[in-house]
Amino acid sequence: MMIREDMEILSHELVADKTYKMTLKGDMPSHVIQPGQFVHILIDSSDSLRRPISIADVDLTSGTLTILYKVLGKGTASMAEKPVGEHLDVLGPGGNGYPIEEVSASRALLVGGGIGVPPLYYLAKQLKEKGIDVTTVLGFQHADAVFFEDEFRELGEVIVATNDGSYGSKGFVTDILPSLDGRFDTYFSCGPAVMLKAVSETLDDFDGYLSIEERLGCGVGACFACVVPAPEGDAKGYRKICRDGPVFRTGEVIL
Amino acid sequence: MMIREDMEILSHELVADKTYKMTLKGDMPSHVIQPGQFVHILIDSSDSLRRPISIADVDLTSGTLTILYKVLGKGTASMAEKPVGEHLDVLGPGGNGYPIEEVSASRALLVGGGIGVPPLYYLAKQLKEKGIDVTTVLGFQHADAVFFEDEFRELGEVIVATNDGSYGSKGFVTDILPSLDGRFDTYFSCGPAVMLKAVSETLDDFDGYLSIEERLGCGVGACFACVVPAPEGDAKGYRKICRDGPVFRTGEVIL
Amino acid sequence: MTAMQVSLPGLELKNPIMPASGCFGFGKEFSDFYDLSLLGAIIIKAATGNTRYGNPTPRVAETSSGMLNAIGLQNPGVDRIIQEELPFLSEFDTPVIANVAGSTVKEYVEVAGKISQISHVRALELNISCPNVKEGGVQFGTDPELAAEVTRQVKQVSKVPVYVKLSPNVTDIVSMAKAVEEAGADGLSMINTLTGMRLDLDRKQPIIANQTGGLSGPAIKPIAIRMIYQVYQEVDVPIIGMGGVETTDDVVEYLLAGASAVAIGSANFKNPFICKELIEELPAAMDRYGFTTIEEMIGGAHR
Amino acid sequence: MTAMQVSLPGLELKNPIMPASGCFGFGKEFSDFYDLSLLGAIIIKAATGNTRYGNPTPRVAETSSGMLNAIGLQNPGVDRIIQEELPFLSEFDTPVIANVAGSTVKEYVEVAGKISQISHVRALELNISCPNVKEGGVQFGTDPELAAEVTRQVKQVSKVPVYVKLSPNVTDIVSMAKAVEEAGADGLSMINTLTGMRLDLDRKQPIIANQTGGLSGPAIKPIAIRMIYQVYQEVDVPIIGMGGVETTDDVVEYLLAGASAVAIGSANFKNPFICKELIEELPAAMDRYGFTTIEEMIGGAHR
Ligand SMILES: Cc1cc2nc3c(=O)[nH]c(=O)nc-3n(C[C@H](O)[C@H](O)[C@H](O)COP(=O)(O)OP(=O)(O)OC[C@H]3O[C@@H](n4cnc5c(N)ncnc54)[C@H](O)[C@@H]3O)c2cc1C
Ligand SMILES: Cc1cc2nc3c(=O)[nH]c(=O)nc-3n(C[C@H](O)[C@H](O)[C@H](O)COP(=O)(O)OP(=O)(O)OC[C@H]3O[C@@H](n4cnc5c(N)ncnc54)[C@H](O)[C@@H]3O)c2cc1C
Ligand SMILES: Cc1cc2nc3c(=O)[nH]c(=O)nc-3n(C[C@H](O)[C@H](O)[C@H](O)COP(=O)(O)O)c2cc1C
Ligand SMILES: Cc1cc2nc3c(=O)[nH]c(=O)nc-3n(C[C@H](O)[C@H](O)[C@H](O)COP(=O)(O)O)c2cc1C
Ligand code: FES
Ligand code: FES
Repeated sequence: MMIREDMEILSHELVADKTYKMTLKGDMPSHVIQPGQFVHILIDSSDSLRRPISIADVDLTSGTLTILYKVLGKGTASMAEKPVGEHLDVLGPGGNGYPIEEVSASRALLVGGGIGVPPLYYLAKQLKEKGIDVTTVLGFQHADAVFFEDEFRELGEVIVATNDGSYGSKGFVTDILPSLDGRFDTYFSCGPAVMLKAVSETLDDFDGYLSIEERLGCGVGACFACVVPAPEGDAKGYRKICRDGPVFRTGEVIL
Repeated sequence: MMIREDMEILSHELVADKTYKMTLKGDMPSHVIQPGQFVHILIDSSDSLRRPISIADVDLTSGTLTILYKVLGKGTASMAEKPVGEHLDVLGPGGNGYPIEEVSASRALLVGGGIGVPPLYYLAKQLKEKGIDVTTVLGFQHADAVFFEDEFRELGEVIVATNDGSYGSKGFVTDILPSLDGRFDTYFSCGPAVMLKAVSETLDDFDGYLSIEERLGCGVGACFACVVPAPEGDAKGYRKICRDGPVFRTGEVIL
Repeated sequence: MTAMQVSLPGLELKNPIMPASGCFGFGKEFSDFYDLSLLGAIIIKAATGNTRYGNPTPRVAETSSGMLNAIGLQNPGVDRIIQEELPFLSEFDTPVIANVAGSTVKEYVEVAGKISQISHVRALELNISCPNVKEGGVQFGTDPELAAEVTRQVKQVSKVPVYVKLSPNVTDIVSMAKAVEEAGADGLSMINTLTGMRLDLDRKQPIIANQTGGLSGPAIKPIAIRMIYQVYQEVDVPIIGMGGVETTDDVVEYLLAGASAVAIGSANFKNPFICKELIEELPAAMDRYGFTTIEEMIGGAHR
Repeated sequence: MTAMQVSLPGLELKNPIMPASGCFGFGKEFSDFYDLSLLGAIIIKAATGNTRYGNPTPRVAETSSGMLNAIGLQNPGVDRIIQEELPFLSEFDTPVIANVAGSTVKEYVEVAGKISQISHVRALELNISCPNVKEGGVQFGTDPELAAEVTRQVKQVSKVPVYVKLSPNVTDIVSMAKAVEEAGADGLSMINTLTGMRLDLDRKQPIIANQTGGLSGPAIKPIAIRMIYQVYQEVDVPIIGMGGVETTDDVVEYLLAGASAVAIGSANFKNPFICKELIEELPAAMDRYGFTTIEEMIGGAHR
């Protein structure tokens, strides 16, 4: 069940180029069901829309959840200025995440691009806990944008690619994938639309899960702002990213 | 000359019912020419209009000016929440105040009502410095609303009236005025429109100065939001409160 | 009759607060947040004759004190709405107002005829003002004769009172209101969104895939208040007011301007509890401004 | 030709930024804040045939991300403007655009004939869109035929190019634009304010004494951008864009939508230095979005 609460900012730090990590304390963590779910944040009361940010980690003991976000526009720029101790109006947890309970594979590949990396972290931890082997491929634009490499490394092998080759191997995450052939049975991906499309095409022999972004309105399934078309023949014809997603099984929606 | 600057809030306290006193530090004080001038404050950057507040005192040594304001609507409510140390975007000093340099009288009567009292304080100090005798009549709605009585008392005699009689004498300032007959040669008044009208009618044997309020737009004389009609026969036909006023000689404008 | 009650054609409202069409789906999602029986009424998302998939995404963008949307009337069609969505709302003690849209008069009539037969649908809201679809919708809302025509024909088939939802994108709102009143409208609903646009400066293209979208939120409230104030003086049917309502002060302003009830749209996105909170806080606001009943407040600025 | 220059009929602008009519008086007050020669142009307050005292006060009210005004065209009349106000502006190296208003076509023609003869008045802005006066003003701006007629007659007497300022309070902005273009307008100026209202909840009356006022500020920007985008596709004359400009991003958005220059109105009240600051910051904004000249940006969203 989604709740709305004022969560306290417990920590807030720059972890890479324009990329911040924030931990928030409240009741919300106990409501999180799956990795890949998101929180919908009203950054300033004068904003008209909330901003969706993926849950990157959950700590039930301390009652905190972690998010990572990149400063892109007005809202995220304002969020970057919030001091520790202040409260944020958070609605969540929203959507359907990665259905780890269903995963029967024993070796998982995680493919994350840019600010799509965060939700894969909580996923990796959960997979690891289930005894599933995790290999992670992370793509960033350049060396300064890289974050969470070490965190993923504690959970399995990590390969990093940067577009300009300033860190790790040069190129896109899809350039790495062929070399991993035979090392996984299923995959999980999150990142920009072009990357998801390329990944799902490269890995079209596999079933996997993709987390998709779109501009949200309500974030709760009521406004139809966030629909993505389903393949021909689907009874409903569409899916809502905020409610049915943001995570979809490959083939469930048209990218 | 008017300037625009971010002034630091040095102190901020509740002095009466919904009435706050704030001191602001910056270059502004050195630009103040007359008591009765005002500052035009952008309380929040998302506001569309600034709020005009009279200068209640100036301290050139410490580079501070004092304002007093009453919480009425959105802007003043938000101002009340500003902590010491924060900065306010202030434009000023605006308008023409009380022309103390012109005053030849030796005994002045000051008549203030409610949140019209503040500018009279800096005026009283200036008059006193010029050796002019000051008697002050202050009107408030009720006992809780009274402020600055002691401050004025240091400068001369003070008589307080409250509408409900909960403090001082019961009634309006105009009820007091007859008893002061012969004790002043000129008067200065600031307060709600109805009070100013009543005061100027009661004292129609005297020349005096009235400070008038109206909703302002620009606050610098450019938009014509704040005009008040001048008497028949006046060449211009109107005065701008923000530039020609807020202080006018009796008879200069139609109340 | 309690202080909060309002009686309108077809609608006995326990309070004057209801969610606006398109901002509350068919209620299901919000029933997770609070009991929908608290609401004065529920205006459901637009129904058309057949399934519509709406516009491409992005469909929303934020603006100063407002937002743009171009959903494009996505809905499963009137038959499936009746079968799949409306039964859920019969569980609540709250009248449903069905928002009806179409590309042709025939489609409006078909949808109205079907949906007005459902027992808990107590009124129709004729959406002649949707700016986000290529055909139908807004042209009915900008031409008084077309607006009157669709109203007249829908009135003939509807089993329940018909409220016509006016578009603010017109030169003369009063003549639109009078035209539909004369054609038999039982009430008006005002306003729908204003057509707007925002550009993505990096892509140098409109943010909204449909290019234009409907502007809603506090930004448009002064326009809505003006239109309701003007129309209230010239028509005798009641008005459901909307546009940027976020606080009980906004509710009071709409009622004083001439609205008999108030719908809340985009504010549900900022705060999914908004309708419930406004209902709870309204008595205090009535008190603040010296009113003891809602009925007293309606049109209060005209006295 | 520098990167910031723009050439428009009658106007060689050193940059595309100018204050909007009615928000900058006749310049004098703002000359205390900065050198007016920095400005691309100056649009002065509306001139009418005779002295007008305007509407009763209050004349302004704040709204969410905007403000209402109902000044009512207060001005000393064209003759005194020419004698008392315009000489001051001849000191600056900045073209003046004179905003012309009237109650009758005859009055527009009289004012235009007189003021267009002043040497530093390089263009007229025909204000057929003022919503705040009982007669004249807005009805010329909502009827394409009246708009064309006043444009045609003013063109016959004006010594300088004529920009017609369009009202957004219309159903079809494109047909208004086309009508005045056909009647000889050299350019368009868009948009004037939207008619709005705010109520004082304590007094239960409109805050503005005139009841309605014109809504300006960031709230209306999406409407202005939409209208400019639509009109740019259908007319060949240049557009001066305005409505809620507060940042260089806003300036870029207007240019991309199709404006050739941008006027700043209400923002001068928030920050009297706004025009100067935007001029200084504009090169950085051009850089940010990959442009080297203003000319390149104009209509950039249509390519
Ligand atoms: C399910 C989901 C999970 C997300 N998780 C993360 C995350 O973990 N970390 C992170 O940095 N970002 C994440 N995003 C993207 C993030 O929501 C946007 O970057 C952010 O909303 C931009 O807001 P802004 O105010 O800075 O930009 P502005 O452009 O000022 O925003 C204006 C409006 O557009 C929306 N918007 C703009 N860009 C996007 C976008 N790419 N996706 C969705 N809405 C957008 C905003 O939400 C807002 O409503 C996620 C998006 C979705 C849909
Ligand atoms: C020259 C001058 C000097 C003033 N000096 C003082 C002072 O020293 N102390 C003090 O408490 N008040 C003073 N006022 C009144 C003060 O400006 C208003 O009370 C204040 O602006 C209300 O703002 P708000 O945001 O609380 O009200 P809101 O109603 O939310 O304000 C909305 C808009 O209306 C304007 N407004 C509302 N009420 C008034 C009013 N009575 N007069 C002018 N504008 C108004 C606001 O400035 C704002 O633009 C003065 C006014 C003027 C013109
Ligand atoms: C996302 C969204 C979808 C909407 N869909 C509809 C609709 O289907 N039918 C309709 O008549 N109005 C629709 N509207 C308009 C609203 O019902 C309402 O008239 C408008 O948004 C103004 O109210 P607000 O400012 O409170 O949002 C929609 C508005 C939004 C924001
Ligand atoms: C106080 C005020 C006075 C105005 N007076 C005039 C005027 O005399 N003539 C005119 O054509 N427009 C007038 N306008 C409209 C502005 O020129 C401009 O078109 C409008 O305000 C939108 O721009 P903005 O949002 O930047 O203010 C006035 C606007 C304001 C706020
Ligand atoms: S954002 Fe409203 S339905 Fe998904
Ligand atoms: S407030 Fe603009 S002229 Fe006085």
